Amino acid sequence: MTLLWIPLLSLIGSLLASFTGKLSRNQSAIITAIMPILGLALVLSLAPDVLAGETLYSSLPWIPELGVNLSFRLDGLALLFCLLILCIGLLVILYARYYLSENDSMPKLYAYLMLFMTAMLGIVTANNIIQMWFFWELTSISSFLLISYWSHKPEARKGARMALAITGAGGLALLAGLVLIGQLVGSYELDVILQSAEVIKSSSWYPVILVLVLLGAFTKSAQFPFHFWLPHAMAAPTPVSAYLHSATMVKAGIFLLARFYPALAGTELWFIIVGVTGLTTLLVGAYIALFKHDLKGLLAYSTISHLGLITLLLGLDTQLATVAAIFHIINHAIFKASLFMATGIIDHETGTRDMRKLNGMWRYMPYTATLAMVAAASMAGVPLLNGFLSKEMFFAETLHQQMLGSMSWLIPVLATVAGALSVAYSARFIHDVFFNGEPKDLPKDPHEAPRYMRVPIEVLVAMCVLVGLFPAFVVDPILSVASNAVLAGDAPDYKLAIWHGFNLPLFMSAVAVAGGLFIYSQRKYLFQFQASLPSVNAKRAFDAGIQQVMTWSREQVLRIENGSLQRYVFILLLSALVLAGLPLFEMHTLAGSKGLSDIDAHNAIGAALLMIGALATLVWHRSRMVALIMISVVGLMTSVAFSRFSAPDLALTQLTVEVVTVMLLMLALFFLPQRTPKESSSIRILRDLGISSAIGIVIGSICYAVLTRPHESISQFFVANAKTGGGGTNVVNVILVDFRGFDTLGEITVLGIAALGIYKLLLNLPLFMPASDSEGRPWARERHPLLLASISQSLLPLAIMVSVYIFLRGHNLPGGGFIAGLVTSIAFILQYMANGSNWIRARMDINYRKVIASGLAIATLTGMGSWLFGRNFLTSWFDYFDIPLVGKTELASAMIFDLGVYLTVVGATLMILASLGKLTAETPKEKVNL
Amino acid sequence: MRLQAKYKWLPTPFRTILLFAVWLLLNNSVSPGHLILGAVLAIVIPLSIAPFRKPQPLILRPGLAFKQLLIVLWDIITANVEVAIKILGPSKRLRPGFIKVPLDLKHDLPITMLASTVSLTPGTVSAEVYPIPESLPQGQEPEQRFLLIHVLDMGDEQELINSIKSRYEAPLKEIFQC
Amino acid sequence: MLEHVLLIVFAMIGVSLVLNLWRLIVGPSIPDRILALDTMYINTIALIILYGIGMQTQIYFEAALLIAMLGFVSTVAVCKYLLRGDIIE
Amino acid sequence: MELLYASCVGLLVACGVYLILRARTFPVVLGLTMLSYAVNLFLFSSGRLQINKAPVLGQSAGYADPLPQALVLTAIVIGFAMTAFVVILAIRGRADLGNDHVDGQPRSKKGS
Amino acid sequence: MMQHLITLPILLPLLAGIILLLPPCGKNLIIRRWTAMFMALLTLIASTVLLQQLLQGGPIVYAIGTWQPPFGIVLYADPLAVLLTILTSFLTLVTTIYASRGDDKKGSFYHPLTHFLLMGVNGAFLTGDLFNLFVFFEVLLIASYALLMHKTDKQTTKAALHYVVLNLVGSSIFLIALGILYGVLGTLNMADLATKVAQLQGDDIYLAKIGGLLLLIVFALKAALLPLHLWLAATYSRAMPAVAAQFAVMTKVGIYAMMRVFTMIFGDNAGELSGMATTWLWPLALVTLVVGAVGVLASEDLRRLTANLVIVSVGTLVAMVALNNEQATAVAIYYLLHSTVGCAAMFLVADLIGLQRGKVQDRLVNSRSVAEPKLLGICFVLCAIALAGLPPLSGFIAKLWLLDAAWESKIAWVFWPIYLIVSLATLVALSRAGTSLFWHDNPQQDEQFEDAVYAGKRRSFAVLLMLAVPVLMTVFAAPLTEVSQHAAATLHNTQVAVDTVFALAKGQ
Amino acid sequence: MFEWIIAAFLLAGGAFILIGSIGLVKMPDFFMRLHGPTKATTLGMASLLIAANVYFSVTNGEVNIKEILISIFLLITAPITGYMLIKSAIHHDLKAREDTKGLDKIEDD
Ligand code: NA
Ligand code: NA
Repeated sequence: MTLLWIPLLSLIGSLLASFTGKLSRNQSAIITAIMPILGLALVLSLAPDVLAGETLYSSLPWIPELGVNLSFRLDGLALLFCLLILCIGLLVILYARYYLSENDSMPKLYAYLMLFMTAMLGIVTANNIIQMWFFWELTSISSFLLISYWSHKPEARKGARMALAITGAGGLALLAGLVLIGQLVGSYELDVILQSAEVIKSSSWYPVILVLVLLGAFTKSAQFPFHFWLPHAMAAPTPVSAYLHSATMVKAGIFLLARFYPALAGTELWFIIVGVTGLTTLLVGAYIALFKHDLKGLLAYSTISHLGLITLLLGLDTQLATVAAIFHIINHAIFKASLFMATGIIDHETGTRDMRKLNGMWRYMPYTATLAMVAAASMAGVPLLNGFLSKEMFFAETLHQQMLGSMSWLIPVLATVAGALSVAYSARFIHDVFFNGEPKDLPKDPHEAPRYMRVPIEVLVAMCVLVGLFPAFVVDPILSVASNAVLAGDAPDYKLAIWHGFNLPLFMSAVAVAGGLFIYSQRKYLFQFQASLPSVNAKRAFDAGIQQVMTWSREQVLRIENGSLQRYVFILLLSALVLAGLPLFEMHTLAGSKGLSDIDAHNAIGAALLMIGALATLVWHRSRMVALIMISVVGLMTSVAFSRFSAPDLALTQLTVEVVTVMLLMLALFFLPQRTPKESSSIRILRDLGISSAIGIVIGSICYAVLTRPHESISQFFVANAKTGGGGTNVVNVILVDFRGFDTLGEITVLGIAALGIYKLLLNLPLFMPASDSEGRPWARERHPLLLASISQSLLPLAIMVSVYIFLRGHNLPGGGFIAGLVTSIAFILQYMANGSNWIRARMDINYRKVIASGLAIATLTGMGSWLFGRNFLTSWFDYFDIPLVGKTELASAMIFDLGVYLTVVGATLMILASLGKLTAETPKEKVNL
Repeated sequence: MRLQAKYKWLPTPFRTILLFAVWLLLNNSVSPGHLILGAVLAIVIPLSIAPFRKPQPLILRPGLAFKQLLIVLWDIITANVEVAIKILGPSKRLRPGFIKVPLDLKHDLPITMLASTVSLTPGTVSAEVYPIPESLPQGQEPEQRFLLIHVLDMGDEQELINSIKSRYEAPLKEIFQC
Repeated sequence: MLEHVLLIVFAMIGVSLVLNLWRLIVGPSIPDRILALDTMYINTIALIILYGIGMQTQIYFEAALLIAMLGFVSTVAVCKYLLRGDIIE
Repeated sequence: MELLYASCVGLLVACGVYLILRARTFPVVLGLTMLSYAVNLFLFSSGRLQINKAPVLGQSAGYADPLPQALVLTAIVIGFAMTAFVVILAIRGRADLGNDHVDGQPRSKKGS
Repeated sequence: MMQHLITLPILLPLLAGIILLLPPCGKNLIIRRWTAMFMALLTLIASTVLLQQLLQGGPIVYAIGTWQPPFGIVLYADPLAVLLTILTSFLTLVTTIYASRGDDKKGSFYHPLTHFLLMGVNGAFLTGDLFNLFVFFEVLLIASYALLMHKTDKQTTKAALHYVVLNLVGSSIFLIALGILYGVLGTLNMADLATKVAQLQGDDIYLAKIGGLLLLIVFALKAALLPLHLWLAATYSRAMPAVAAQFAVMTKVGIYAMMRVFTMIFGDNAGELSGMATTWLWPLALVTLVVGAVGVLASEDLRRLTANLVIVSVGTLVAMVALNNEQATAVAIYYLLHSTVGCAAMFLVADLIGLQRGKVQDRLVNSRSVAEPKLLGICFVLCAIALAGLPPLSGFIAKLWLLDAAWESKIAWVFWPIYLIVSLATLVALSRAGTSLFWHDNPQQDEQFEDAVYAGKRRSFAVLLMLAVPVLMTVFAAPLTEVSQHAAATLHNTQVAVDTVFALAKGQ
Repeated sequence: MFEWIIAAFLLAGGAFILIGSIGLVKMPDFFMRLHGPTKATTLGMASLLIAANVYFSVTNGEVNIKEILISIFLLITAPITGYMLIKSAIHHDLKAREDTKGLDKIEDD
C-alpha cells in the first residue's frame, strides 16, 4: 500500500498544519513542509522503477458492490504530476510563509493548501475512475476554500462561489461520463478502461461520454467558454494562485484529457471538439491578457491561453503533439508559478498590481525584476528558455494538421497569431512594470523582498533555464515515460534539442516575436479599439444569471406555495378524486352480485334526518351556532345508524364522543370570532361545490359498490374464538382488548398524546375572550346557575355508577373501558360546567398527566406481563373462579388492560377540558368588540 | 336541619340507597354477587366523590319524602294529560304568564327539588331563581329568594302561588327540616 | 297485534322526529333549535326502545340510557354557552 | 337500503369536503367532524349492513362482522383526539395570528 | 427475552414516554433528560441487536397476543424496517442530547413526546398489519403535531394548522382506503392481503385498485411528494430545529409505507394490479426533484433550505421506489439513511448558526457572522458536502449508486440530467448559503457577540455525533451497501415474506 | 293480556311523545313551546319504557324493570333542561306572546 501514502501523507500534513495555530510562522511552515517532503522522498524512491518503464499499482477494496476500490497507479504521467505538485507545493509553502501578513491565519492557509495537494495527488495517482472523481471533487472543495481565503473581500467570496459552481457543474458531468464508461466497460478500474478503448469508441454512447468527460476537463481547465471563472479566482492570495493556476487545479483538466487519451482520443469528434476548443481558448486568452491592467489578471488570461495551447496540442492528430503537450505542461507550470510569485512580491512590496501605477520597478527591485523577466521571456517563448522548446514543438505540430480540411492552414496561422499575442503581453509584463518611467502613487515604498521569499522563484527560474538549455538531460526521462503513459506505450521518437535548424516553426517563432513586439508597440490603438467594444463582465453576468434563477425560483415558490391551506387541501382532495375516480370508469358495473335489501321507514327517516342535518350544517355554516346544532343531529343519527345496523358498541361510543366533541366545538365558538365573513367569490364557491360533490359521488359510489358485494372475511375466527380464546361474549370488545389489543394500545396512546399536546397549546395562551356574544349582547352575569349546580352534584355518583356498570359488562355486553371512561369524564365535565374549574380544583387536585401515564402504564404492563409466562406481548389470560355468595366469576387480564384504557380516557379528556377551564378562569373577560 | 350525616362512611344515606337500587336496576338482578357489589359501590362511590358535595340539608323524613314522591308522580300524570289537551286545543285560548313565587326555602337542594317539581307538574316551568348571586354584593347571602315560573295557562295568579307553596314547598320544608 | 301497534307507535315517533326537524330548521331562535334538538334526543330514545322491542333485544338499552344522560349534558352545555359564552369557567 | 346508505355517506363526504375548503377555522373544524362521521360510516360499511345481528354471542341468530366495528371504534377515538387537538389549535391560531382565517390573514376578496 | 426483541423498538419508547410522565421524571428536568437519553440509547441498542439477529436469520414475524396471522396483529421485521428503526432511534437519541441543553424547557413534555413519536415511527416500520399501520401513523402524527408546537410563534402556529388539517384529511383518506380494502378482501394482514389480491376477479380488482391508490395518496402526503409537498417547507422550517431534525425521518415513513405496500401487497404477484403505483410515482418523483431544487434555490433562510432539501431527497427516493427493482431499492435504502441524517444535522447546524447571529438568525443575508466560526463552519461544510453529494462524505456514494441504478433500469436518459442539474442547484445554493452565513466584509470583533448563544459541549457533541454518520457511511460503505442490498432483496422477495408470516400460523 | 297492556302503554307513550312534538311546532312562542316537550315527552317516555319493561319481563320470563332507569334520568334532568333553556331564552330577549302576563317580573340577568 505504498502508493496510498502519496496522498495520505499530504492529508496528514493538512491535519498537522491545522494544529499549528499556537506556533510561530516559521515553525508552522516547517511542520507543514514535513509531510510533502516525505511524500516527495517517497515518490522519488519509486521514480527509478517508473522511469524504467514500470507501472506501480496498489489496491484496497472499498465498495465492491459498486466497483469502487481504493486503487492507485504510478505511471509516467502520474509521476510527472506528482513531482510537479509536490515540488511546486513545497516552494509555495516556503513562499507563503513570507507572503502572508500577520493578520492572516497561517495554519488555515496551509491546511487548505495541503488538503488541495492531497486532492491533486489523489487524482493523478488514481487507478479507479470513481476514486479519481472523488479527489476531483475534493479539489473543487479545497480550491473553494483557498480562493475564499480572504473571505472578508466580496470578490473573493464571489470568485470562490463561481469557481465552485463551474467546476462543480463540470464535476457532475464528468461523473455522468465516468459512470457511463464504467457501465460500458463493466469496470471503473482505469487499467481495464484504457484497454477497452474500442468498446468505448464504438459504442453509440461515445459522443455522450466524450462530451461529458470533456465538460469536466474544460471547466476545470478554464477552457473557452468556461474560462471566465479563473480570472476571478485571482482574488485568492498569490501563493494560492501560483499553486492552483500553474501546476495543479487547472492542470487537473489537462491531466484528465491526457489520462483518458488512450481511451477516448483518436476519433474525429475528439479532434474537433478538443482542437477547436483549445485553439479558441488559446486565442481568446492571449488576446484578453493583453488588456489586463492587473498583473494577476494578465497572468490569469495567459494561463487560460496556455491551457488552450495544451488542449489544442492534445487535440491535434499526432503523437508528437501529445508529447509537446506534456512538455508544455511542465514548462508552463514552472514559468507560471515563478511569474505568480514574482507578481506576489511586487504586490507585496508596492501594495498594488495595477500596471498603470507600476512603472520602473527595475530600479527598486532589480533582482526580482531579473527573475521575472526571465520567466516572462520563457512564457513568450524566447529561445534558450524552456517555453521556447515546447512552443517550437507546438508550431511544428500545427503544420501537420488536416483537422479543418482544406482550411487546415488556418491552424498554424492562428497559432502564430497567438504566439505573437503572447509575446505582446509578455513584453507588456516586462516593459510596463519594470521600465516605462516612474511609478505613480504607490501605496508603499517599493524595495526588494525578503531573501527567502525569492528562493522559490530562483529555483523555478533556474529550472526554466536548465530545461531550456539541457532539455534532453533534465526532462527527457520523465517526459518520455509520461508520453508513453498517455500514448499507451507507443510514444514516437522525438528529439529534445535547442536547435532544429532553420525550419518553418522557427520562422513562425520569429514572426511571432516580431509581431508581438509590434503589437505591443502599437498597443495604444489596440487599447482604444478594445475600449470601444462593449465590455462583458463575466462575474457580473454570472452573478446576474444566478440571481435571475434565484429570483425566478422565488417567484415560482411564492406562486405555488402561497401559504393557502385552502389550496393545499384542494390539491390533496383533487388528487384523491382523480386517483379514486379513474378506476371507477374501468369497472363494468358498480353494483355487486349481492342483492339490495329493502328500505324500511325506520331507515328512511333516519337517513332523511341525517341528510337534512348535513345539508343544514352546510347551508348555515356561517351562522356557527346553528351549524353546531345541525351537526349534532348528524352525530346523533350516525349513532342511531350504528345501533340500527347491529353495532351497539359503536352507537355508545359515538354518542359519548359526540357530547365531548360538541363541547369542544363550543369552546371553538367562544374563543374564535363568532362570524364567518362572506369572502369566497362565487367562482370559488362553485368550484368547491363541484369538487365536493364529485368526491361525494365517488365515495358514495365506492361505498355502494362495496355494500353490494358478497363478503368474506377473517371475522368468523373472532366470533368463534371470542368466548373460548378471549373469554368474552362481546366480540367487538374482545377484538379491542385482545385480538387487536395492540391497536387499542396505540389508540389510547394517541389520546394521551393529544391531551399532552393540548396542554402544551394552552400554555401561555393569550386568549381572546369576548365580553359579549355575536349579537353584541353582554353575557349573563350568573356564572353557575343554582339549579344546575345542585342537580349536577346529584348526578355525579349516578353517572359514575353507570360508568362502572358499563366498564364491568364491556367484555360480555356492549360497553367497555373507553365508553365508561368517557361517561366518567362527562360526569366530571358537567361538574366543571356547573361549578367552575376553580371550585373543582379546590376539591380534586388530581394531576391528569399522571392519570394518563398510569393508564398507559397499566395497559402496557398488562401486555408485557405475558412475557413472564413465556407468551407473546398482550397474550391474554382469563379464568373462572367460584367465589362464595357471588358465584362463578370471570377474571381476565383483558379487564386490567381495559382499566388502563379507562384511566387514559378519563385523564386525557379531563386534561383537555380542565386545562382550558383553568386558563379561562384565570383570564378576565376582555372588552373585545367583535 | 342537618348538613352532616351520622356516619362518616355514609355521608348521604339516601343517595346510597338510590345508587344501590340503580345498580340492581342496571344489572336487572338481585343475585348475591350484585347485591354485594352494588352495596360496595353505593358506599364507595359517594365516599370517593364526597369532596364534590356542597353541604346540603339531608332528608330527615324519608317516609314523608316517599309520600311526596308519589304525590308528585300522580301530579305528573294528571298534569301531562291536562297539558296534552291544551296543546291539542286551540292555542289562542291559552293565557300564558310569568309568576314569581317568594320562597321560604333557603338551601340550594330543596329549592332545586321544588323547581324541578314545578317544572314537571301542571303547565308550569321554572325559569329562574332570584336574586342571582352576582347581583348581590360580594359574599352576601340573599335574604329572600323567589322562583320565577312560566305558566302555560294561568287562571288566578295568587291561587297558583299558594298551591305551589302548600302542595310542594311545605312538604319539602318538612322533609329537610329546614 | 303487537306488530301493528308497534308500527303505529313507530309512525308516531317518526312523525315526531319530522316535527322536531321542522322546528330545528325553522327556528327561529337559537333556544328554539336547542329545544328541538333536545326533544329529538328524547324521541330518539323512544325510537331505540321501540326498535329493541321490535327486535326482541335489550342490547340497545345502554344506548338509550346514555342518550338520556348525555343529551341533557349537551343541551345544558349549549345553554351555558348562550348565557356565558365560556362553558367551563 | 344499500343505495340509501351510500347516498348518506356520499352526501356527508360532500358536505364535509365543502366545509373543509372554507377559509375560516370553525367551518373547517365542522367539516373535519362531518368528514369523520362519513369516514366512520364508510369503514363500518365494509362489514356490510346487517340488522339485528349485534356481534354479542348468544344475543341473536347471526352476527354482523365485528372487525369493522372494532376498527371504527378505534377510528372514532383517534378522530376524537384529533378533533380536540385541531379545535384547540384553531383557538391558539386565533390568539397568535389575531384572526381565524386559516392562513392567518384575511385576503382581499379577489384572493380567496 | 430474545424472542420478544422485535417489540422493543416500539415498547421501549412507549415505556419511556410513560416513565417520563411519572415521578420522579415528571418533576425533575435533570432526571428526565438522562432518562430520555438512556431510553433512546436502549432503543437504539435493541434495534441494532435486532438487525444483527435478522442478518443471521431471515425476517422475523411476531404475533401480538399469540393470535396467529391473519387474525391477530403481527409485527414483521425485515432488514429494511429495522435499519429504519435504527435510524429513527439514533435521530431521537441525538436530538434528545441536543435539546437537553435547554430547548426542552421551551415547552412542556418535550421528552415524552419525542419518545411517543419514536414509538409511532418504529411501530409504522415494524407492523405487518394495515390497520395497525394507520394507528401508528396517528401516533406519530399526533406526537408530531404536539412537538411542532413546542416553541410557538405566529408562523409556527399557522404552519401547524395547515399541517394538522392536511393530515386529518389524509387520515380520512387512509380510513376510506382501509374500508375499501377490507370490504373487498376481508382481511388486514399485509401478507394475507397480498395473497388475496392475487386471487381477485372481475370488478373487485378495480375496487382494490382504488383502495391501493388512495393509500398511495396518503403515503405521498406523508412523504411530501408533489403535489402534496406544499406543507413541508413551512412546517419543517418553523419547527424547533431539534424537532425538525427528528422530523427528517417522517417523510421517510411515507416512503417506507410505499415500499412495503407496493412491493408486498400490490407487488409482482398482484396480477393486474402489480406496479399500479409506478405510473404515478415516476413522473411525480421527477417533478418533486425539480420543485425541491427550485425551493432550495428560492430559500431565504437555512432552515427552509434544508426543508427543501428534504423534498429533494423525497423526489430522489420516490424515483427509486418507482423503479421497483432490487437495485433501485438498495440505493434508496442507502440514500435514505444518508439523506435523513444529513438533513437532520443541517437543521441542528442551522439552529446553532441562528443562535449566534442575533436578529438575522439563519437568514441567508450578509449581515453578521457567527461567534464560533470554526466549529460551525466545519459543521456546516460537512453537512453541505454530505447533502450536495460531494466526496468525501457518503453523499457521493449515494449519488454514484443512484446513477448506476438509473442506468440499469434503463431510465438514465431522463433521470440523469434531472438529477445532476438538481445536484448542481443544490451545490450552488449551499455554497451561496455558506458564503452569506459565514463570510462578511467586516468580520466582527468578540465583543459584538454578547447576544450570541454558544453551542456548548452538549449541542456540539450532538451535531458531531450526527456528522459522524456520513463519515462512517463512507468508511464502511462496503458492509453498508451489502446490508442495503440484502434489505432490498428481502423486501422484493415477497413470497418469502408471505411464507414467513404464514409459517407462523401453521406453526401453532 | 300482557299484549294488551303493552299495546296500551305503547300507544299512550307514542301519543304523548307526538303531542309533545306537536306542541313544539304549534305553540306561538318559545316559552309555550317549552311545555310540550319537557312534560308530555317525559310521560310519553315513561309509558314506552313501562311497555318495554313488561314486554321483556314477559319474553325473558323474569322481572325486568331496568328501562325505568331511563325514566328516572329523564325525570331528574328534564326540569334542568327546561330551566336552562328558559334562562337562555330570557337572556336572548325572546319575544313572548303579547298577552303574556307578568313579563315585568323578569329581571335583568
Ligand atoms: Na506600468
Ligand atoms: Na390474547
